[in-house]
Amino acid sequence: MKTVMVIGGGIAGIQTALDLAEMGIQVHLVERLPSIGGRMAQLDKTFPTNDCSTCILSPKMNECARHPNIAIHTCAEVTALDGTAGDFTVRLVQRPRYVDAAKCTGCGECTQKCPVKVPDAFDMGLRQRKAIYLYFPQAIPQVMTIDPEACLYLTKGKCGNCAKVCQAGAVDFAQQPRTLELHVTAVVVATGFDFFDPTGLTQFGYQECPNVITALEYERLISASGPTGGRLLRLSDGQPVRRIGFIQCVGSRDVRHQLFCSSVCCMHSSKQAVLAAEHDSQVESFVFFTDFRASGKGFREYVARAEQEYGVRYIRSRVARITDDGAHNPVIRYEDMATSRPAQMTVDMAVLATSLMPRPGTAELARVLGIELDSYGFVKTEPFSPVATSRPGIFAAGCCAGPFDIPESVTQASAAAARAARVGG
Amino acid sequence: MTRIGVFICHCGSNIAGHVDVEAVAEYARTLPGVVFVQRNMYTCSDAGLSEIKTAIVQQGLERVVVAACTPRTHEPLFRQACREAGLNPYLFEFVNIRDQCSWVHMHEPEAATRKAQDLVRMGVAKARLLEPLEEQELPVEPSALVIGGGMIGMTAALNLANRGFPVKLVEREAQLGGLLLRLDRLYPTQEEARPLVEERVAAVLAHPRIEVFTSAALLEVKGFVGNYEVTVAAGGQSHTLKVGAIIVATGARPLQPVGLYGYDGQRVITQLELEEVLRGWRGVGAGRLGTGKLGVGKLGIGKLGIGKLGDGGTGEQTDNPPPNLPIYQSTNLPTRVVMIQCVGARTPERPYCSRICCTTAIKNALEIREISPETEVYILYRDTETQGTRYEAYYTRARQAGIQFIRYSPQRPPRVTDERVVVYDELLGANLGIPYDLVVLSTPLVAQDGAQALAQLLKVPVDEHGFFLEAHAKLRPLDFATDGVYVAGTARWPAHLEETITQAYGAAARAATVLSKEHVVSSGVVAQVNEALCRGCGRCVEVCEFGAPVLVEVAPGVTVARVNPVLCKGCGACASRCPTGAMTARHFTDRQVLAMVRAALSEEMR
Amino acid sequence: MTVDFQPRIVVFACNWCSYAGADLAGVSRLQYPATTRVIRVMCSGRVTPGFILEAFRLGADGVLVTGCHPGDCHYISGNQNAVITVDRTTQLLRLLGLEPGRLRLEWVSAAEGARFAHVMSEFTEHIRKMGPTPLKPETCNLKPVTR
Amino acid sequence: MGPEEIARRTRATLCLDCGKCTASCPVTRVDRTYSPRRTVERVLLGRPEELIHNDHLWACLTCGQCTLRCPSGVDYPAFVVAMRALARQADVEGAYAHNAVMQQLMMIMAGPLKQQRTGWLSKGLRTAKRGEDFYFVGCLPYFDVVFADLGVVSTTAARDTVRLLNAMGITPVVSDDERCCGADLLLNGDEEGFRRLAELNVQTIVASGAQRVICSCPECANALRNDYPRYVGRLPFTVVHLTELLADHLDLFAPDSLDEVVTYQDPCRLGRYLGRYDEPRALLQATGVELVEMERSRANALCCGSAGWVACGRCAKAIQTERLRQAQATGARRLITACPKCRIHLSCALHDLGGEVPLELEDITALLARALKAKGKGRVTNDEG
Repeated sequence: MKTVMVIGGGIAGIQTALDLAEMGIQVHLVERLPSIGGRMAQLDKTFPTNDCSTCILSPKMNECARHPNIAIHTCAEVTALDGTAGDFTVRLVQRPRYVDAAKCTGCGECTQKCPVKVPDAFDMGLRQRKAIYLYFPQAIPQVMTIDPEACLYLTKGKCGNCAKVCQAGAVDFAQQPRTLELHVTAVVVATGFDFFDPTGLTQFGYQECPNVITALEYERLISASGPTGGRLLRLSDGQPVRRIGFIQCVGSRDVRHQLFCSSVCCMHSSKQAVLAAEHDSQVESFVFFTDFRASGKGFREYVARAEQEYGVRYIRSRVARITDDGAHNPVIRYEDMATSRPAQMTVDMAVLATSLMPRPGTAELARVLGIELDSYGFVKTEPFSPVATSRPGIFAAGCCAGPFDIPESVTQASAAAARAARVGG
Repeated sequence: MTRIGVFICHCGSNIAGHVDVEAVAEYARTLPGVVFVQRNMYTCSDAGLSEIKTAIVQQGLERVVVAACTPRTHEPLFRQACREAGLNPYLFEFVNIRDQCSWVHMHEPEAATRKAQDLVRMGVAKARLLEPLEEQELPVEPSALVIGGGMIGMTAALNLANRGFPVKLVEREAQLGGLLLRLDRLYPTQEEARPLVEERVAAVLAHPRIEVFTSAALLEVKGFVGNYEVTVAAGGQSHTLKVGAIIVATGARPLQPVGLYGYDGQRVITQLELEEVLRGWRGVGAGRLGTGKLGVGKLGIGKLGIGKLGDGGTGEQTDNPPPNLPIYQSTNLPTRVVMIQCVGARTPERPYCSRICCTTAIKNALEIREISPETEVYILYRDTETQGTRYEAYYTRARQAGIQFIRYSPQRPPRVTDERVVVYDELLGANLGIPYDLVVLSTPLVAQDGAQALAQLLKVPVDEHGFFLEAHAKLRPLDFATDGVYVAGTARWPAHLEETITQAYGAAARAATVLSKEHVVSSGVVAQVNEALCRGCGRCVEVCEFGAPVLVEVAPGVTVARVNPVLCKGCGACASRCPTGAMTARHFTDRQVLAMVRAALSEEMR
Repeated sequence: MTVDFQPRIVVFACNWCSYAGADLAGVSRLQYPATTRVIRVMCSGRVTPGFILEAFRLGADGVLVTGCHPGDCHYISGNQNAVITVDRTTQLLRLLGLEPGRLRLEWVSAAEGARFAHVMSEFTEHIRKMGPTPLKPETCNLKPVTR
Repeated sequence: MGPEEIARRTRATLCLDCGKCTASCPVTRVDRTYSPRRTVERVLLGRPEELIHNDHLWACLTCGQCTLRCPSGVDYPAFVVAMRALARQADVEGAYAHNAVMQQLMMIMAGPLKQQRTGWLSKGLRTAKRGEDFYFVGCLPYFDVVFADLGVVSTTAARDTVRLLNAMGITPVVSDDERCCGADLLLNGDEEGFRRLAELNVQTIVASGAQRVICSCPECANALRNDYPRYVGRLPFTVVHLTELLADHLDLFAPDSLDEVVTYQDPCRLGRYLGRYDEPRALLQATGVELVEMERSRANALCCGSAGWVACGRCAKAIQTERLRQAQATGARRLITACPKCRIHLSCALHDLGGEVPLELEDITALLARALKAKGKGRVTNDEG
């Protein structure tokens, strides 16, 4: 019986799992967080169709939850792998949710009564959540989780409101980490990426000027289901945004940080500018870029529309510095290529297109799985044997192997399914 | 009268906290046909589900209505419960009194309760008219057709064949290999192209489960997912193939820049022509694989083998390249080579970026420098399209190798004179005149001439540039809206070799999801035709995006629509477009929806 | 019009976007008036002029057709059919002498819980201003069309 | 009215079982399982519920061909319509066309709404609020919306009618308060709805002070003249069809103004019901057109294949196709209709045939308006409003 372990429940992992399951192959879908969905769940809309991300993602998430051939293991991480292609033994450690997933109906009664508030990671800390919480509204599984660092009962032995109000009796403070051992014929790594943290880069005034934010923060800001209900407001004073600067290559194509190009920023910044215009046609957007890379299907047409229909302006120049004018307005300093003279522009919000990075855990996971990384810390694959890692029987799909956009990740996911399905007889 | 059971969920206090569930239950009892009403703390819990099953059996329920949360997450659960108790799962109706009552009217319990009662009444009204629906099963032919015998088609074919599925591989040319056969080296590894292709060709030809048709033409495609019947003309006769899935891997061709930048095939040539030249310089004869045919005159720009018996592969070319090629004397190496990017691309008539030209130029530039380190190479570009890790590094490597990159803007494009290429350097803000021995034009990949015809055969769409149009740009890049047909490689869009190989595997996986099943199963929620009422006007065929309804002649001069339940997605557009009422959207029939409308507005129940 | 007039509004919602948007409004506990009754259809393209007119004939004060944003349709182009349907029906309402403003087509995505709630509140207010429909079941033939 | 009563009143009890009806029925020629005789038989044998639950109840076009030939003078259409009313009481209805939108409109018109249905009026047309003559337009403005995708503009007939009336020196009343005549509701067995529409229309007409109602739609004319009295009593006004009126004014048309070959579709209501075969023909000839008759014409004319916006399926299409082929066979390039519904049904079939039959359909009013002698007032301005 072929069984494949897919590590990572983002769109790549979901697609691999669904393809394999539809081939009649058993799948263990392992997710570190309390819900599958990954980065795509945090996006508002997606280029070049401006499709609502949730609309197209959540049916696939539900499909995973429903599929008889897919077992989802959330809050779980791989700690050991032995054996060879066709016959791997994997050890998983599953952190306690402190909620019995079988009993919890996701009704949310508990969150109403929980007294603790902490920044919501899913919303990039732009909103507060409770210590017992649903990772996000469309979370799969639709099950609550208790944050052990924040929970009063788990930290101080006080409160326990959630347990009191839960008619399903699902709260279980006694839960302990579980270890699972799985036998699988192949493994697909789809652990995705992390965004470069621009905090260190004082040149862009991130965290000095409250209206300099990262692309992902912007994504949550503009999302209809986000902290502002999709209203585009300045973090400093809650005023509507009128002028936005989109700064490309923050951390990318830079010998001091990432040598590589993050592939998706030119397009997702264009999309974010278009969304701004869709929210309020008065908003002016400026995209500062080095080389404008838009070679995907329909991308150039999209950018043309952004320019002509939405009045997005593209400025070929690498931004040197962003400062705060004292009124929390970011001042963007760059070279005006036409005159070769320094120029500056004051906006009321600057959005940093930070590079897509290998996730922090990637090196450790690579060690556990015994696979090589490339010089950038992404999972290493070979150009003409795509999605294959250095270890037979283990494949990689999506942004764990480099910066890719969603269609490429989905394509790799299916490819990984095809190759994983081959392993073991 | 139909026996209806209503189950009302408290959802802890999520519903019960804001809606008077007792009152809702009492009201439900008064509704015609309702013979059993029960409240549950959590209807979706094991306890709740088993209570439903018990009631179905003990109360002889013929319909089940659950008033709880949302069908989008919980409907499968309750349908399963009905199925397990021997009730057709489509005799279940969901009423959402949580997301649409208790949670959104928390501060007006009376109104919320009244609304809950209305919604239950509406649900019961529909439930009364629900029909048992059957899910149809049709057997799947566990073999695949791959159209296109290039690297992509071969890779997909091998993966499927190795998984045990018989594969029919159709190639319009006389031999397998495709465009890659004409390449000298591959980026970013600079390895030779031939060995990679040869190895694939050998594997394909040797594979017991792959049947290869060369110089072949596709004549006809009939059927649907799992059950296609394809007619192929090859070797002077026609073959009928039964396959369950189809992969389109027909590739693309580079634009011939006739009339651009003084293209003459002599001193001004294309990147693809340069590949041949480089072989010459390296003294590598274009001999292996019997590639004598591979003169520049036949740069893979024949048209797809579609047409009458026998003419596969011999289609004439659309834009004829200049005569007596190839050209550049392999003896004297050039001192200066100028490459111009975006020739015929990112223009008004061809607004797209062809993705691979920058990396191709870099590759050939690096090769020139390797063969003849003295030669200066200039690349005149607009944007370097070298995204990601590999290609950005590749771009860096090119600059380290001393290749000159000069950016030009479309407002001031380069000019090619007899002695020099004149280009306005954006960054210098000045004109440069570069003397040259050879100018190489980077032209975009364009759709195969036969793509349109093939698309019509397969009943799948192409985009405005003639590339095949996938079902969804984001999440279904390799699927067509038509089930069972998939696309990979440059037939879809220009892509790096690495990406196209990935797509080949991906498409193989998508096809395998069909081929691995014994049956394709239709949902019960599909459209159905009352043939006595059908005029055969074809409006349903027009409106359907999935080719589910087709017109069939049932008697001389009498055509009616028939719906293939396997292809139908149950959206009901055909039913709303049908002029005679012959088309019914099952599970959302006019009667059922109208009954809900009526129940929403009037207490009186009919 | 007095505020205690509670409009009766029939809402057709497509399964994939708008109904999901309603769910999100619920999960997010966004409050809106209890004046609407949602009827789920697989696609906004399923809605016919007959459905809408039946609602008005039987005394609906307003009818909302909601679907996926253009380009988002789960069935590729179903929502384009909804545009035609609503446009035709609007013309018919004009002829019949019923304010066309009582019928509206709105796009609500699965991520737009807030938008769903807003549309419900805003349309309710809009209808409140227009006042009750002159049509009541008893004033027309009560016998409903069943097919 | 019970089944026996119906049988008696419609003379069905006198049926000789001769089968002439079946042999005459255009539906039977397509659907061999359908027989008017057996339909009657069922009821006579005391098994009305069998008929009520059988689709055959809705198959009848009420074209009247059988009745015209029946040796016992059985009024089969009246029989069917009455039985449909019974069926409706038992919650059984036919398969309505166009998602029942026409039925919805008719029933809503039976309500209190103040319609805005006279938007089709265009410059140069003389109409009044009160007066001797009431022009009963019918549902043409609604057809324009519902059948937009057929490319049929029905209100042209309304404008042309007013032009013709003006040319006769008549300034007709045109009212927003006019309702659907209700004929189709009656055909669907909805007597209640029909009665309400009849009452409202009579009120409107009386209120306008009109002595005479002029209809351009034969269905309206027949409903008002023959059905209204049965439901709302004697009418305080007379009802005429436009062609009846125009027949006395042939001099309005220049004898040689039109030089083309046309053929003419006798509408069931104008022909077999109102017995007007000669007037439309006289009018056509007055314009100079050459009229060539179809294989079946006048009392034998073939129905346009659909009535009451119900059961408009395969059978309807077959009949319509046959009729169009007959028209094509005459070699005429235009098929002239005198009923807006015939025009719609036949256009629909033309659309289905996808250009197979190269025919143009034109309403008789349009043709006549084209042939009007140019006079100062009411001149032909060929605007579509």
